[in-house]
Amino acid sequence: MSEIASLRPLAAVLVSAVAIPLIVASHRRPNLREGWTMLAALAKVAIVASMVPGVLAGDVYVTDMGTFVAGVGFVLRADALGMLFGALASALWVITSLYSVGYMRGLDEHGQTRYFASFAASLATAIGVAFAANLVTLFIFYELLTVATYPLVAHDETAEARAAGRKYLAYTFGGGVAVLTGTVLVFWLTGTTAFTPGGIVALAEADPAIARLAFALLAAGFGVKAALMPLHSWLPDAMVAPTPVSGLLHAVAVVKSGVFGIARVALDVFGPETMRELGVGLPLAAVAAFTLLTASVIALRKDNLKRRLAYSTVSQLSYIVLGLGVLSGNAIVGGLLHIPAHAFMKLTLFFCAGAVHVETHTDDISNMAGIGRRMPLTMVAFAVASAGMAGIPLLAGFVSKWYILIGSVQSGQAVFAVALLVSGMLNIAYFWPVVYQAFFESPGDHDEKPLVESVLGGRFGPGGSEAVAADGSGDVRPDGGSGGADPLGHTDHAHHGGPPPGGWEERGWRGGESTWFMLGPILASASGAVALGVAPAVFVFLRIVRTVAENVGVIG
Amino acid sequence: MSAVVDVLLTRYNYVAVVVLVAAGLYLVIGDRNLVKKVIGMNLFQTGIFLFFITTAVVEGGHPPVIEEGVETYVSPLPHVLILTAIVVGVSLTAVALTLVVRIYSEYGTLRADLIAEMETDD
Amino acid sequence: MTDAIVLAVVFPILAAVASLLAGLRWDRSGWYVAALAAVVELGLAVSILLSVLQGGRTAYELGGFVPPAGIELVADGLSAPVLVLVATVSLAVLAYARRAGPRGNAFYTVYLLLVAGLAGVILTGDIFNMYVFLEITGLAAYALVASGDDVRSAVAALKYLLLGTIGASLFLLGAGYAYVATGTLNMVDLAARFAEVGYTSRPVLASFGLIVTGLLVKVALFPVHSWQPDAYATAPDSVSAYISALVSTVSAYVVAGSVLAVTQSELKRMLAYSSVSQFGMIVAAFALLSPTAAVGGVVHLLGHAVIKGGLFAAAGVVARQTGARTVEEYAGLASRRPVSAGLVAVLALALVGVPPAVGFVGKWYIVLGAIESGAPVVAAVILASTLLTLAYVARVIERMYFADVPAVEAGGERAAVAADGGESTAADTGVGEESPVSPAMIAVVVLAAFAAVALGFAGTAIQSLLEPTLQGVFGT
Amino acid sequence: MSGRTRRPYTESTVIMTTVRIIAPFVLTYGLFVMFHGADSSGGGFQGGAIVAAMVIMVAFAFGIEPTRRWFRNRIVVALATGGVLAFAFIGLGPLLLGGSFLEYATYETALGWKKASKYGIEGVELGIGAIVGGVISGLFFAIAGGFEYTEGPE
Repeated sequence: MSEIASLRPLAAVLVSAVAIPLIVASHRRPNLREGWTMLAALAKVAIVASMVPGVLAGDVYVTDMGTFVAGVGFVLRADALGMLFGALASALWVITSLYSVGYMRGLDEHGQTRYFASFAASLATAIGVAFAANLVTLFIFYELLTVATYPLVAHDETAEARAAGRKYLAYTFGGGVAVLTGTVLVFWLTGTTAFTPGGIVALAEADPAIARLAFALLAAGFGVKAALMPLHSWLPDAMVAPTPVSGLLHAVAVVKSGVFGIARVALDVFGPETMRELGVGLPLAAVAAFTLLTASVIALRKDNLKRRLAYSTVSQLSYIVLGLGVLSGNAIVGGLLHIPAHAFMKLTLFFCAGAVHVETHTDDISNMAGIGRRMPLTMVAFAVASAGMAGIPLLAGFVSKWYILIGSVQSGQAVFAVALLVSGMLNIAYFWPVVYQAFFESPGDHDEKPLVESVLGGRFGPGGSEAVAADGSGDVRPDGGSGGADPLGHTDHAHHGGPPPGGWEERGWRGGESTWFMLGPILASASGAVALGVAPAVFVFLRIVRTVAENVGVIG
Repeated sequence: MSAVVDVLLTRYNYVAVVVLVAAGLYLVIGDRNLVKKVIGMNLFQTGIFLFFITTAVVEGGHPPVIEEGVETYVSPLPHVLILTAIVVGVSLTAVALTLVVRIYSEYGTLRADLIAEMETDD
Repeated sequence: MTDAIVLAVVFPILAAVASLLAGLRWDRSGWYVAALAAVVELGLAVSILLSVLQGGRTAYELGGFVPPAGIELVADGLSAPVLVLVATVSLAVLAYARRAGPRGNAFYTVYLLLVAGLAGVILTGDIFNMYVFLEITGLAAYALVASGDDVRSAVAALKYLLLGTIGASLFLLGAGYAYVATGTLNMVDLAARFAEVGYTSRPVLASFGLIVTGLLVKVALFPVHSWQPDAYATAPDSVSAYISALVSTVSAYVVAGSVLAVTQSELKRMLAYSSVSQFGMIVAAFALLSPTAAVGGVVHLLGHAVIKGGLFAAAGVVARQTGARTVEEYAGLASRRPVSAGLVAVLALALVGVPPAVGFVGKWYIVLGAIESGAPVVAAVILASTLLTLAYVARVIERMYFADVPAVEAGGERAAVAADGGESTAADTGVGEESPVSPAMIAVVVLAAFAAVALGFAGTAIQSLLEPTLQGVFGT
Repeated sequence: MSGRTRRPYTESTVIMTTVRIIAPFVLTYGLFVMFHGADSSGGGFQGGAIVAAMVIMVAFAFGIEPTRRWFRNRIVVALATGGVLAFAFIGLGPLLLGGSFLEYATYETALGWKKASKYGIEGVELGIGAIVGGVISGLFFAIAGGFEYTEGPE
């Protein structure tokens, strides 16, 4: 457990911050601008990856920049827990940047420079949140993350987007104020806010009433971004943002920073023993259980695909909080492992939703009957990811849910295990109709089976499918490059969505459905989800989670 | 009842201070005419000056100019302070009157409420 | 060198007279005299700060009289940084006023008198002397506010004058009672004598009450704050930038102002009400009587001066560039004027208290001090004020970045030049037809934005500077 | 100012003659008060006020415009700035000679002038007298000048 003073944590944070002026400077040449984003993303992954072996071996990289406020230093520390979130965010940023290029150019959105610059800024602050060494530095990056992501939420500049932006600001800054109060209380109680694995010792002796108040404030403050039930309603409204934003930020970076905050508070500020003494673990787990059940029920009734995914995120995040709240070794491991697991799966789902929106402008599930014909690869990835969400074995979701289940049973709180299983069933209930409709129904009448009707492997030559799209696109080039041919005439008016008059026209299985900019990331994240499920040990995430658990002294 | 009479008899000067200050404040706040407000401000300041001067009184004291054969002097400090305060008072009144003249030349009235209405109109 | 303390007060007066004399011969020389004087003043202020850093509290007796009798000028950990702030901001505003501000020599004479008055109030150790300098500052401020060319600034100046004089006279009466109770006017001596006389004796209580009410009126606390927003909003841009940053720095305001700020449509008036709220926090910080809260108060005092001065200057720049004065007219500003919009956004976020800008540091200390001295209500109010400030700041940022550009656009441009052209006197045409905004003005705003963030990291430096003074005050 | 010629301003002869007689006496009395600040009652401010009163009296008697032509703006500014400069330099003098600001005794010790503090104070009083006299009359002319019969502001 040796501390290595190195500039790498700071470099990891600053690399995308440095990219911002370059992105803004090259706003006239989109390709160069996207080049800067990709370069920054790859550089960030390289820096973070270079620290992973060291962290696994037990040492910690520290960049100390002197005292920021009396008694509190502005310190960045890449320890195991920080590495878990940092590695995840930087890795997925590479995939999301690729996807954003496809998405932005597919819809030729306005204000793309502002979009990419804010994206780089929000990643810089997300890594800052990951590597913060004390509550004050964490709070600084937590607030900057809100500021950096606000332009992304209000990107569409429509009245609805502005309202969502205002709501987002109000909720997250409100959470920020709660976190600040909690931090001040902790600083007042113990004289320090530095993260010490297993909790700050002085907190145990501190006066329990104020310690409970501090925990409640911190949990509520971070809970806003972790979308715990009473404070969650900003997340579905933030779906008005472009889909890559919903994907990376509202499934990975922003919401995970909230959950990560709760993990820091639970493991490194209060520590499991003090939480057990103060008896704050149970209410936290109770709120999480309530959230994951009610969010799944609400998700059932949502017709807009992205809103349904948003409520699914709200419920899945509570899996993690539940894992942390149950306070037993395996449950904590499960909760922490669910962070990467959920990230990969939810990212795939959002990417699929985005691809469907870009290609066919359909957002509502009721219009998506038989879309499997039009976008087979996307919908297969969607099916795989949603199976993982439900916790079907051999997929990422199952591994982390399994740990949480064992943990809650071992610690004698079986009621949470039941809640998890019920939520798993609800997951199936709201994902399966989407998948079934896509493949086993056709737009006209719902009993005709497109899968049976259109032969696997597609047909050859223009005359192949009799339902050639009547709207003049004519030459469906077999090489799959949809290129410039813009079948639906992208007029940017409201979501009329739905299949074209002649039903979904047939696109081959070899990616004819969308540009590879989008299909690549979808398949990459889907295969990531599968790989995490099939061989969790191979991936570095499980080992990081185990080191975290050992540091905290919960297991082994 | 005797306490009030006794205060009136022995400490009439402090009573005068209170009366002046109260009158001054009332004029500044109560009156609508701008010039009357400036007069009120002056009254208020004079009341305070009077307070300073009365505190400087020494029984049988001689005016604070050194002369042979005189021991007890009235304490000179409040007098000096009030000299400066009077200068400040005069300059404030001068600036206030200049502003009043300028406002009058623009709005044609000295009534503060009418001016407020006119201000909100244009 | 201790003479610097006296020179810091006397020199601006001399410069004011020099600018008046220069006015007789060259009619537009005022600005150069003022700029020179401000640079020298800054030099003096920095030398005083250095001498305080080495020698700790340095006192200077006027006329060689021993302190309790004579008037004493004192420079210590608290007054030296504030003096440096006064000098830097007056230099910055001069750069800003190079094109935006009024021209005549009389304006610069009054401006220098204001600097002299502020230096005097900061440095004086004698309570009556404080009254005199307070009045000098007041008088100069009334004249500056009245220098706006439309008559509404004259009405605002009169309202400001009446209330300011009442406040100062109450302060004088309080000083009188203090003198009666203890027989001395020197502040340090007063503190000791108050202890002897006993804090519960009637005149001492009366003096404390009167002094506090007098300063609160001058500070325009919530119940009596009507003069301040009018004075800010109607005064010409450079003057309001100066006043908001400086005169209010010397006195402080109450939190409820931010509620009023939200209802305002005109930007400068909104910023004025936000000053009412930000200074309320500083009053609360000092009222807590805990050393950490006092440090927080000073840090927030310095931080707010930089941020609010920068915001007013930026509002002035935007007004001259696009004629936009109300929040609605700021729609789509980011696409028209990206640089100014960016600056306004950075300064506004610093005002809300987003870390690591200086707004946050001050708040951190104040909240910590409030909790330490067991005043949860104050802590809650200060934390809530972050959200209140956010309410009116988010509105501006949203209008700038996410509202669509209004159709009539070109008209706004020319109107801006015409409206502001009128403000500067006829002699301006000699300058030739550059853009209405000089690079110096943008430089001032950029400097303010940079300082707002850089100061954030100077929190501990300010605290170490204040340590000796607080030791003396709180005896902790 | 409005350039049209107006018939010369004439006050009743009684006032004009009495003012012509007592004006010089008021001026000397003012100066007397101004000079006696140090060790006898008197002082710069009161003296200056009396001198300004004399100027205003003359203005009432002989008309504001003629008096303005005699007591032109240049004199007012010269009086005010001269007074401040006198005050400042008398005060700064001891600073150069090693004493502190306004410490007249150093003149005596350093330069050997007898009764330096008395003369120092009186010098300052004269400066103040000049300032007050100049400013008050200047103010009177400024207020009176701008708004005689003309409608608009200056």
